[in-house]
Formats: sequence, structure tokens, C-alpha cells
Amino acid sequence: MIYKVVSSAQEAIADIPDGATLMLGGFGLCGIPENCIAALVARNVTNLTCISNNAGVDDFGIGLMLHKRQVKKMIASYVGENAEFERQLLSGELEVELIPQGTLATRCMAAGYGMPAIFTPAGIGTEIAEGKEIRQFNGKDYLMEMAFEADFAIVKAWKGDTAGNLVYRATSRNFNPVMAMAGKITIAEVEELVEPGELDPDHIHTPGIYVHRIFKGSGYEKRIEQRTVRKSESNEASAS
Amino acid sequence: MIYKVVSSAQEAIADIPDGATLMLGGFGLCGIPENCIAALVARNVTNLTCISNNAGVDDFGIGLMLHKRQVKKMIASYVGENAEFERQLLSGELEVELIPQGTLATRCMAAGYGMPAIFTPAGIGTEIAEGKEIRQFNGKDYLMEMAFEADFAIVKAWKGDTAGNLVYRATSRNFNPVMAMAGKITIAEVEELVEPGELDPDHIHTPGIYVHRIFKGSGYEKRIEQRTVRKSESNEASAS
Amino acid sequence: MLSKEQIARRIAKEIKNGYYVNLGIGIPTLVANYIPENIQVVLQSENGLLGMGPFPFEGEEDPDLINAGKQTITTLPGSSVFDSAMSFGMIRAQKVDLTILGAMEVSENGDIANWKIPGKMVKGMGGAMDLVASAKNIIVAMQHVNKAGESKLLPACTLPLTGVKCIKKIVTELAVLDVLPEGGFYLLERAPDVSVDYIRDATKGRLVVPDHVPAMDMA
Amino acid sequence: MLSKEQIARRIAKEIKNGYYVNLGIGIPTLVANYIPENIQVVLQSENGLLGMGPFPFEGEEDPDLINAGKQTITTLPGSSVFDSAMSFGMIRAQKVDLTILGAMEVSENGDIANWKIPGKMVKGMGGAMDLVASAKNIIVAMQHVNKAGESKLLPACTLPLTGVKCIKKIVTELAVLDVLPEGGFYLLERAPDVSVDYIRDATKGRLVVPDHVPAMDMA
Repeated sequence: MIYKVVSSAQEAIADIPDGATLMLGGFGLCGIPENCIAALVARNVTNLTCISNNAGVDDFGIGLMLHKRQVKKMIASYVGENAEFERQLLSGELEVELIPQGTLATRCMAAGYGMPAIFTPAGIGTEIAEGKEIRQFNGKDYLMEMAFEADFAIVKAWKGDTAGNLVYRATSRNFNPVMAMAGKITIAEVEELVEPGELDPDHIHTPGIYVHRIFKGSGYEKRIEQRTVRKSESNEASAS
Repeated sequence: MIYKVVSSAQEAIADIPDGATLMLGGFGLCGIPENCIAALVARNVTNLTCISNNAGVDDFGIGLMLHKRQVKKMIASYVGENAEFERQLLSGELEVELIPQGTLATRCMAAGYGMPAIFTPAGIGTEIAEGKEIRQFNGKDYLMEMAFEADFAIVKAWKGDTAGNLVYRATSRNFNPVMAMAGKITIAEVEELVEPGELDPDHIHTPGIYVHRIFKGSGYEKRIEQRTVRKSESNEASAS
Repeated sequence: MLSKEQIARRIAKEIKNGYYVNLGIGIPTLVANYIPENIQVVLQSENGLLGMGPFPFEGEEDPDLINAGKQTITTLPGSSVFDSAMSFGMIRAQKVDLTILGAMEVSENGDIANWKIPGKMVKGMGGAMDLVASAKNIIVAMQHVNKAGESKLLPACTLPLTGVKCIKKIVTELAVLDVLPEGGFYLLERAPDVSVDYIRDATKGRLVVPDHVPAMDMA
Repeated sequence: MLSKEQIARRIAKEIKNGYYVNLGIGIPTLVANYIPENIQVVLQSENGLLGMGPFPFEGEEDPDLINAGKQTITTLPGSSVFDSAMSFGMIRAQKVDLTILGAMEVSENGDIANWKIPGKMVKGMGGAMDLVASAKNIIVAMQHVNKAGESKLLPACTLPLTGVKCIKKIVTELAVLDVLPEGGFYLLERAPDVSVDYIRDATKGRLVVPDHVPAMDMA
């Protein structure tokens, strides 16, 4: 196997230059690469284009980079829940490109599968379709959308081995596998780093061929955005 | 969960009409739906179009259906290892369409992902490209290839639950997951059929939403095409 | 007039045995509470889950397990997890039988606007454009009129569109309506205490009213 | 002249530390036996495996575990299994660093023919067209001349093509040759007991011969 381990988030992101295009895995605050984001904030890499489904919240996730004005452009599907983001957008400090969520995911996958473009009906008849090629197949209109590559894809997995194989847990999987495939350089942080052979080959979500650097993260906060619970022995839901 | 269990291969394939288009999972004889093939042979369904990477061998796999002249057209990437196939092809009894293996797999996946067409460089400059649309992206030529749907996709998994979730074992996975996604009706045969909850949700290869019928197969022969072994304590390989 | 819970309950009647269903944020989420226990239904969450269960008991929240509204949830036996590409793959391939979502406006030809108000902060479309462009069967859960008393069922949407000619059925606090293939809102049912004239006044798009409009059965 | 094993051994020198490599059927399969132990290499099998190991010991064959040549194999610690779409996805995305395959003919501009002989039974291209169209680095392992003594390194292929302008390097029983970007076979090395003139006679396509052509180091 090929050994892909780096010692820390600092080392993993050390060569990311100002102006780079990054993909960051996660959905909301679920499954985000907390350690790498912290390292990017600490190193104050700037002028970044970030491709991620969301933009974090004011004081967590990509919100931390927004707070330090490290992000030039945000490409996302949903950017609510973030007042600083809104301020920078309205003041013109931040560029934003909004993309339908399925289109975002599939454009990443397309890059990982060597397909230069994909067809999707999402956005037909809307402003998303403006300037894009429309093709009809079987009487239905589709937009042609281009594959998405990033200089660096940064993902968070549950477990990984030293050869870069990754396993995700529950819905923290989300965009991580498709972004892992789309990075020219892919960096993975994992909660548990194991030796080759400890992960079942049949149950690896991201094969190591897609991963260039891996390290064991630490201190995961895993903040919950919407803590919804039900009371014992009752079907009533309550949001807090 | 939605209960998808049928009692047998016979019941699973009972409504497949003459003239249907079938996808059959497997690579060589590895991971083929042995029970459903036997049932199709027993019922003598004819005039079939079969989409499968290979066409079996003379006396196993799709070869059994060829032997009974149930197949009108074979769509595959590699059809060696089958004398009866060759005889029918040369005599004009059998139509054959050959497709690059990656194109075959990706056209199935495209159907399962609701993408009407995909772009691939495979076949550019060859007879495979004849009559097909060629597009250039980033200076490289790609063929536009159409998604592949089948009336029935028939796949073999290792384990499955009553809700249709599937797990494959080792390289018997191959085309099975992509074909499972591409059937209008998808039939899965499994070696072990378990209750919902017994399979780890994180490690399901084919979610049950893609599977319409599932049953526990029996009597798997799992014939090996090329038994290659090495002698103990030696690196020498020998084929038998 | 129907409460939000009653709208959800009425929509739940549209869910059939064997359906895979995607529920949007807001009223649609409430629909899960009213699915009859005697039918087999699987809820899809587009962040990558089939077999979504109820909210967790207090203390059992798992930060790695959320729905598309970022709420903590649970899974049911037989659930499966997948990545975002496969999730929208199965949506695009119409493997999901029914999508229920909210709307700001619906037009009489089935267009929907639910993601952007010019001049206000734009939060993004999330998965809404994918869902409405792909789903074979979409029900909109919405208020019939906005806070200013203006109809949200229009001849044409005034807000930026999310999707075109995609909405099949609408359930509001006043009525259940089908969007006719040739255009127009067909009044199927009225809320028990609401008159056809009241609905007519609240509907700016073309309303098609049959001879008899039954009151909804809220049992 | 080189034996098949020697061709495989010479090709193995082209494999660098950290490479993911796809080996075709025939001589390419033998290359695995000569990869230096001090470098880290992962073998991809396009039926859906990374981390292919040697053949199993007798009695340990697993019918569910085969390579693209349908041979029983083993996996190494750190291997991963995936479906055929992902397998060709990673090939198409050029994540595989080196592809080694056989050929019936190669032309001086890098075209390759290796799947079909008109008038003979056509077995199919399998994954060959995907591999040659996508791989960033392809080495062909082949005999320099066919059984009739005719050169297989041609000005243009006579057989139906598998791919165009894709072959970078060729290793035969006689020589190691690069395909020049502007066309032509550049003679890099000759087999220890083979003269440049012999190679010239056996090469029908344009052969570019530098002043000094070293003999292959077969150590």
C-alpha cells in the first residue's frame, strides 16, 4: 500500500496557497473537516474560493473563515444561518454562487469519474439555466452542467487507514465522498486512523486512490445545529 | 420498511415476458444471478435482449440461455469463452452489440442516477464512435453515450434484507450495483436474507429503493473460470 | 380553516402503501406524524438517508445523524445511508414516489417559487430545484394567502422560479386543489368551515370549481 | 531477444514508488512478479479492486474474488472493492498512474489495435477502450513481429483501432521504444543480443535511432 499519513492538519494544509479553490465536505455542520478549517484559519490563507454545500454558522465551520475574511467566493446550495456571511454578501465583500444541491453533488462526482459534464433537469426554466446549454432527451429538458474540480478537497471521515481508505459514519457522509473524488489534492481528516487491513475492503466508501493525505484529527466538537428531541414514551417533537 | 420478499426465483421472474430487455449482473461467472438464470431457462422465456458484461460459458451463466436459443440480442463488452455463442453469432441467429466495459457500467449508473446521457472518451477514433455525437471539453474529445434502462435488472448479492437493501462480497460486486439501479423492475437474489436492521445502514451497497423483489437463492455453484493458484511458500504462479 | 397540523394530516392521506417519500422543511416535516401505521412508507432525507425515524429521545442525539433540515433524527431498522450524489441520483431517477414541500407561490400551470425574494437575503435553493425538476409527484403544503392577505395561487409566479410545470397538488388551510394539465387550479375539497366563495376570493389564479365541492374529511 | 518474463521485468522498471497500476491480460500480468519490493505500488483490477495480491494458495481460492482476467486472486491489507462504474470512473479521471497492456499493432503516432481481427471471431474490447482513452501513461507489452514475421510497429494500424494517439512507450522482445509526440518510434534501448539493424528491419513504422542505443540493463 501507499503511505499517505501526514502528522497534523497544519502539515496537511501547509501548501494551500492564497487564492486556491477548496472543496469542503459536510452538510450544515455535520461531517465538516473541523481540524483543517481551524488550521486554515490559523494560517490565515486568504482569497479562497470555497465549494461547500453550506457556509457554516457565524462562529463555526466555514463561518470561522468568513469571519477572518479569508473567503473571496462561496459556491454553495444553501447559505442561511450566518449573519456575517449576509453582511459580507450585501456589502459586496463576498461573491456567492448558488447551485442546486444535487447539481453540486453530481458535478463533484463527475470530476471523480472523469466525466466533463452531466445533464440534470434541476434549474430548467429558472435563472439557474441562464447562459447554459439545454438539451432535450425523451421529451424532457436538461441542463448541461460542468464537472467541478478543486485544487484541494478537504473531507472528514470517521475512520481511515494509512493507505487513505475512508469510512464515513451515518449522515456525516453527505458530500464527503464525492468531494474526495474531485480534488487535485485530497486531504482527509479522520477520527480514527488504523493500519491497512483493519477496514473491511467491502465496506470502504472512498478508496485510497482518491486520497493524497490523511491524518488523525482531534478535539471534534461536532456541533448540532438543530437539536430536536422527543420526550420519552411520547411521539411529540420539540425543537430547542 | 417496505416488504419486497418473493418466495423463489420462479416467482421473481414469473412476469418477465418474451422479448423483454434484461440486465444481468456479474463479471465472467463471478456474481451472476444463478437462480434467476436457471428459472429463466426452465420457463423458456425467449426473444430476450440481455445486457451483461459477458455471455457466460457454454454450460453456465447466460450460456445456458444461449444454449436454449432464448437470447435474441446480447449487449456486452467481452464475449469470449463460449463456443455456442460464437456459432449463433456466425450463423446470424444472434445479434451482438459490443460496448466498452466502462461505458457499459456508466450507462447503467446514468439510468440509476436519472442522467439521460454521459460523456466518455472511450471509443473515440474507433468504430464505436460511428454515428455518435462527439463533444470536446478542455481540448479532449468525448462520446455522448445514452443511459441504459432495462425492463428487468437481475442481480446477485451476498446479503440482503426484506426491505431490499443489498450487500455484495468482494469482486462479485462488479456490475451488480449499477444494474440494480437501472432496472424498471429490479430483482435481487441473495445468499442470505435477513430482517431489517441486521445490515449496517452505513455499509449497504444498494439501498432498497432500487430493489423491487428479493429472495433467498440456493445451491450456488459459483463456478471458477480461471483457477490460478500458487504453491505454498513460493511466488510461482500456475494456471490450471 | 386548517391548522398546520391539519394540513399535514390531510396530506398524509395522499401517501400510499409502499411509497418512498421526501418531506421538505416546515409543514411537510409534520406529515410524518400522521402517516397511518398500517401502511409501509420510507422517508428519504436528501442529505443521504432512507428510513428516517422520529426525533431522538433527549440525551440520545447523534451529531452525525441529521435530516435535510439539520435536525437531529433517528433511523429505523432497514435504513440505509449514502452520499449526496446517490441521494439526488435516486431523486432524479424518480425512485422517490412523492415529494412534499412548501412554497411561496404556485402558478396555475404548476410553476413553483420557493427560494428567493428579490431584495431580501438569498439563502439558496438547497435541494428544492432538484426535487421539483425530478419528482414524478409533488404536493405543495402552503398557506393560501400571505401575511398581507394576497393570494399565493397565481396566474403566474411573480418571484424567481424554483421549477416549472411540476406541481400536481396543493393543500392549504382552505382547500385541496389539483393543478390541471391544461392549467388552472381544480378545487377538489374545501376546509370544513370554508365556503367555495371564500376560496374563490383567495385564489388569484384561474380556479376551476366543480358542481359539488366536498368538505375535507378530517377524521 | 527477451523472453516474456524479461519483457515483464523490463517494464517493471518503469513503475515508480506510489503508483497505482492497471495490468492487462498476458505479459502485463507477469509484471506484478517483478515490482521491486522497496517501492509502494497498488494494483488496480478493473472489475473493481484496488490492492490486488498474488494468486491464492491451492485450496484457498475464493470464487467471489477474481481479477479482470477472471483468475482467482487475493487481496492485500489496505485493499478496497468497488463497483464497475467507480472502477472505470477512477480510470477515466486518471487516478490510475500507469496502464500496461498488450497489443496486436501500434502505429507510429501512438494508435493501438488490440481487440478485433476482421473475419475472425470478435470477443469484444472489454475494458481496453476505456483504459487507452483515459490513461495518462500507457506502456504496451508486445511481440515486435507477428507469427508471420511481419512488423507490429506500423506507420498506421491495419486492424480496427482500440484507441488513438494514446501509447507512450512500447517494450518488445527486441527493444524499448518511445512514441514521439510528433510521430515515430524512438529507439531507447535494444535487447542485449539484438542489433539496431535487426530492430530496424523488424519495424515497419518510422524508427528514430539516436547515435547511441544502449543495451537494456536486465539486472
